[in-house]
Amino acid sequence: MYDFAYHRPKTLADAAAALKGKDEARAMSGGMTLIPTLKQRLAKPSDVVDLGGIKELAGIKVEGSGVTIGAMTKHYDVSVSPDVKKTIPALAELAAMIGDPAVRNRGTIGGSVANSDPAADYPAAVVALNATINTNAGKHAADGFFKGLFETALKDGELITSVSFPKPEKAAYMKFRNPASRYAMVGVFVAKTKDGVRVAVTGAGPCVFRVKAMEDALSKNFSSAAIKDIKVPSKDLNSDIHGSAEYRAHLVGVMARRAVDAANK
Amino acid sequence: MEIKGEYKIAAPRDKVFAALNDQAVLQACIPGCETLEKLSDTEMTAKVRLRIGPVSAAFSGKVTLSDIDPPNGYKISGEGQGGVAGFAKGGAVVKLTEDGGDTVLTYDVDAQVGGKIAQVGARLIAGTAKKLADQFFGKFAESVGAPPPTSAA
Amino acid sequence: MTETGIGARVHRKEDKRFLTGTGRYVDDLPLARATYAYFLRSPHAHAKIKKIDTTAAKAMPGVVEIFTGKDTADAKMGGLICGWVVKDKNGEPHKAPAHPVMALDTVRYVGDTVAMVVANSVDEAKDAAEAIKVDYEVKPANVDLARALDKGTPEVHPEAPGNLIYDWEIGVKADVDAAFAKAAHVTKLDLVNNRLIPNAMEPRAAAAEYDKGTGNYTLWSTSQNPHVLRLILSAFVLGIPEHKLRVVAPDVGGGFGSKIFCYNEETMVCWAASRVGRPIKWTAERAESFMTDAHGRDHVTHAELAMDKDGKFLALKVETIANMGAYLSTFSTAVPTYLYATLLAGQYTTPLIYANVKAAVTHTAPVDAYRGAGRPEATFVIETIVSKAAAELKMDTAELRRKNFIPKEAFPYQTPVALQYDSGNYPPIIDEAMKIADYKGFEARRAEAKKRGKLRGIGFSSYIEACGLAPSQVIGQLGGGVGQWESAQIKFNPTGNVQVITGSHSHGQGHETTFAQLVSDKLGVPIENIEVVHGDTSTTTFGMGTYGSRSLAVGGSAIMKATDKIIAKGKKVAAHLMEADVADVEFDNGTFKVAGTDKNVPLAQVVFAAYVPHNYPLAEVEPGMDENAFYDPANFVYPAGTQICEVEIDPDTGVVEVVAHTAVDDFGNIINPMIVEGQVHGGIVQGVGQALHEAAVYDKDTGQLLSGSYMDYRMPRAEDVPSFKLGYKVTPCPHNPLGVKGCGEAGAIAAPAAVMNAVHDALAPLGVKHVEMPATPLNVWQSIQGAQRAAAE
Amino acid sequence: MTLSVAMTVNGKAVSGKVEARTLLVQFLRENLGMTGTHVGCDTSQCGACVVDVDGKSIKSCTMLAVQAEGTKVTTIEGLAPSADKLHPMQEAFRENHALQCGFCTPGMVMSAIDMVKRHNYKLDEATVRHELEGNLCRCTGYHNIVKAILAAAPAMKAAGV
Repeated sequence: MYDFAYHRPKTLADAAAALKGKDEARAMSGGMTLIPTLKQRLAKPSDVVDLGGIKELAGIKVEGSGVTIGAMTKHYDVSVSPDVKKTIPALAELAAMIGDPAVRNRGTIGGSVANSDPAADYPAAVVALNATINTNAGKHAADGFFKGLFETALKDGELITSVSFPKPEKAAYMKFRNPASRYAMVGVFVAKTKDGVRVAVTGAGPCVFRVKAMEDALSKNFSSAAIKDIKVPSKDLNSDIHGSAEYRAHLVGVMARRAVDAANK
Repeated sequence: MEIKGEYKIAAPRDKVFAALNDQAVLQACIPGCETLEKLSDTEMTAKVRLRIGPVSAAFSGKVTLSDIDPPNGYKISGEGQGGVAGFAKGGAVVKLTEDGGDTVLTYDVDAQVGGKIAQVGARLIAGTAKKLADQFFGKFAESVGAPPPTSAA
Repeated sequence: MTETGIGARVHRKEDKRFLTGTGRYVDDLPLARATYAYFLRSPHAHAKIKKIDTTAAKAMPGVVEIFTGKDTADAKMGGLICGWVVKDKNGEPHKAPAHPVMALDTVRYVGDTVAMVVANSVDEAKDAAEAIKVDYEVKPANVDLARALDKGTPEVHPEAPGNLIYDWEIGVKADVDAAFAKAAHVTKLDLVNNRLIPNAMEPRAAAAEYDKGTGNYTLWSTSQNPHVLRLILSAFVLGIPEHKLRVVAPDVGGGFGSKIFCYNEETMVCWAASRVGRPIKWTAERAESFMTDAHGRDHVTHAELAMDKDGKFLALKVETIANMGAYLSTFSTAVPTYLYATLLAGQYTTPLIYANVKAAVTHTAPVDAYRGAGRPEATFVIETIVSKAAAELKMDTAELRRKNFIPKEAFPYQTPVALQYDSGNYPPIIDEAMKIADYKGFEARRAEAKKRGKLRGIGFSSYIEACGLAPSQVIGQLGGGVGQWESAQIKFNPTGNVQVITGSHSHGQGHETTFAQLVSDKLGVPIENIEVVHGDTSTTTFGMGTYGSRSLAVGGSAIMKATDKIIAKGKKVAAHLMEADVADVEFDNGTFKVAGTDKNVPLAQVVFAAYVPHNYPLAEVEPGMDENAFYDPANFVYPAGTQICEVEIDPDTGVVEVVAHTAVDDFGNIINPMIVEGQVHGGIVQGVGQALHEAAVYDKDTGQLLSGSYMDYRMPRAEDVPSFKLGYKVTPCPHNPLGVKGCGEAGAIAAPAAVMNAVHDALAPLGVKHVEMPATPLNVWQSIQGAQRAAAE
Repeated sequence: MTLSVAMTVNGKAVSGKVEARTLLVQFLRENLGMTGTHVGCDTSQCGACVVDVDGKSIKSCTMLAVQAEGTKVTTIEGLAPSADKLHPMQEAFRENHALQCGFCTPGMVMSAIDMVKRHNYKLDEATVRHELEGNLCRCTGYHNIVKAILAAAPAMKAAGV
């Protein structure tokens, strides 16, 4: 690892100030991606701004019918939160599937959403549940937030403060793990809300994406049978030694059907 | 891995071909290109800084134009050393065909990476290569096809 | 049997330090004024080094010294050696390309060493390594084993034209062909034995210190065989006289073969320590382990089995291409020949066997012995083809095996491939395994799984292993460069406690307990008063180390010999003390007795008398109680067993789940069942790993290692396996004093075929003919798709 | 960037100078000489480095030493209540032969203790196997590790730890 200047601001404003104007400064939330990257010397930040000291960023609140989860809330805390379990059990289940216990004790929702790793789990929930991403600069709707491989709508210096998830009628997440890394090779989050059904897929493409054909079919008939013949094209899907694009496309169908069945249980 | 793509550009073929050979255009379109210096009509040295999520690596290397067949196309190749990150090299065969007053650009990229990025980032290689190819050709198509060419470079 | 003697489940003496964080591995050693080494490695699979410029790097902060291949050449350092000469078909020794300690003008695999930076900290060494400018001329690489020997494939070494190291055979091809001509049925099989990366959890490490005053070197290394390492470094590589080099292998965190070999990093650390005048420490990062630890397996094989109309095996024919990687690692040449083809008889009476093995060099990491070393590859060929034959003949898979087993009365049994099995009784093993696995109930379980949408399959694997390589004379005739004996010393202290000094090395196998049990049992000394000492060339007698499941059969037998000498000497002393005739003195459970009387003297008193010889037969017996023994076995030992695996496959995703796994083994007599079971468990999981998960994947064009971290190399996890069901049958080894056989590799040898046979059984209803290892979800899904496409056509 | 860091490790106040980039595991091993915590990989997957920070198991190779400022850290060296008595989890590992080479063992034991507590001393085999997803062992085949953890859960409850 290259050395860097370390900052541990106590407020969001101080964090933003520490990042401002520094092209090679990095914000660190849980550090579960950043630290391994730095260990490999695959980045050389001038400054690392540790968001761990900002109290206002952690915590889970029930707001209206949904939940708002502070950006620095750990995956473990989401997975066991009675509020999350009661409001959106699928979200607690998703959090429990990330990494491993020690990773869940450090990794955060804000970090996961801001990073937009193509194989991260949270983006699927954010998109399927049509969550709102709250930042120090305003709000982002879920659609359009994830723009590509490690790319989001966040501007330089913009930090996620929390993510607000409306309560769905039914929802479930099914994850097919990359056999080695345990990241999502294909993860499908299905949510049925009063505004319709949303199906979000992670792991399969450059970033999370929705499957319109499935959403339409499920909006008419929320059962796995309704989507059994819908095939996701494999063009532009990820391919590596663990899964070809064709295999991933196939798994999207399998995981989507299983998610619908789980949501209906 | 191989990546193919196609863009329709609202500009005549000669103009598109000229832009493909315009160092300033290339510099503006190569993702993360910090410097591009001409050694000859077909050889340039380049410094490129790529930031893909948590990874940030500076590559230095060269860009070569070959199989030049005006105005039908050419091959643009690049190879760079990214220090501890490893190396990347790739080439794109670019073909231009006329479509009325417009030009259809097709590309066929072959890319290789090696060293640490290949060893620990295998899952991201294909996606990254595709993203960079899309960025380059997308930006190129946009800059050449963009109506008033006041700031084409 | 006493509570701590032979056969008892004694808790391990070594556990306390490991459980309290007080074990001492190489990286844990504090070394005053240490410097740190970092090795710059090639990012290319094949390139010419046009120039290396270290000028800027040498000026970096904290840099002590930088060495390149040129420095080692200037110092006339020898290359790394391959210690086993295999003669090819024509009697010619194998091609032996040079293996420089650091690359001279060519790099031959991703990870090949280009420069060594020594600095005051690891980070400074890495910073400097980044500043070394290497000008490479990248060349096409030879990566795909199946094509490695084809014309036009890029050549790895000029000394090995066409990339061929040897073309070796065993058996008479004409006889085998004649048998095939008469066969009623022939089963044919093409398979790949996938390349594995050993992944001991402790990465390799080395630290070295040079004492200018005495000229002595000390090398701490993660070695399975410190004496052999010292011998190689002294005689072939560094030229440091053996007595001036001390090699210490302290606590070592697993080896599985990968820590047998002499590697360049430990060589360089040792060599450079005297040049920089300070200790040097190096610990591999996991990424380096992936790139540079010797890999395992990697065969491409075609096999054919000829049978008569009743399913009796008539002949077996095997053609294998074995990957050596870019350089010949220490014992690489022996693995696909003497440790592979000689095992192709398996447990069967196949009268004629012919095997042809071609070893190829490629632009990949060196390949050498990995848990089982050749024997898993042989078992996989035999046990896969036997199961395939049973399916083709529509015969019960166990029945076909039973029909061809070597009968009990046939032992000692001479196979057609050189080995003579000393003992065994195979039918009761498979019977017991089938009972434990509830073979009878399988079809009901299959039907029940089907209701849940799962495909259930069952697979058998009846393996034989030859371990405890021996005897030295035979190994020498076969080209092995070292002896295959083991040493032991039993050293009593005056107060009656014992140090048992062994030339073998424990890196997880529990020698400190098992060997103490032997001595406690034999000499009646309480186990807590026995300390097993190993791993340090300056405190132990020359020994061969630990590999090939040899420690107990060979090392334990040496200990038995040494205890015999202690008892013999003790009898003389006791006879004197009891004023009796030596011939009348008996030894039992720690006490010397005069037969037929109640006269006795405890061993401790005899020992004390030996060190304080005030009343002692000094005229006939030397003082002291310290005996040395070397034991060279008469033959290999031949453990055998049957594993039965049950899998369930999700046809929608291709995921294979191991739902039950049974292993019944004949390891001869068992000293500590708890430790033996642990060895079997670990071995099975490595075998399951090979069958379902693990693969070292190189990009076939570029030679880049794509499975170079735990992000992509799929290690077995706890969730991947069930708890295992084990059983034993015992036929004691007739030629060693303990009647023991080896148990360390058995699990890994048998499991891959058991698992894959179960996978094939499960997928048979879908028309899938063959799935290549590892049967990953992708691989299984693609196989199902392929079968469905074929059915549709 | 050199920083001062202070924390409590195994009940003792410790402090030292570190670089910003110093990992917690490096601080433990190199500054404090507590080499019981091991490093088995560089991608945060093997779990050999797991320690407890403020009651949560974490991978000490994926946390900066400065991030542990003011925390209470427990490592494998801090578990045994006395020189001749082991923690019930350590004892169960010994009793059930749940270790061979011992390299993954410290992380395995730390994760196991955390697991037992999170599950309120009630575990079954499937849960244990699932919960071990962040710890790799190459020797034991996990069989005896699972057995040990299942045995340790009631023993830990009985011992009130």
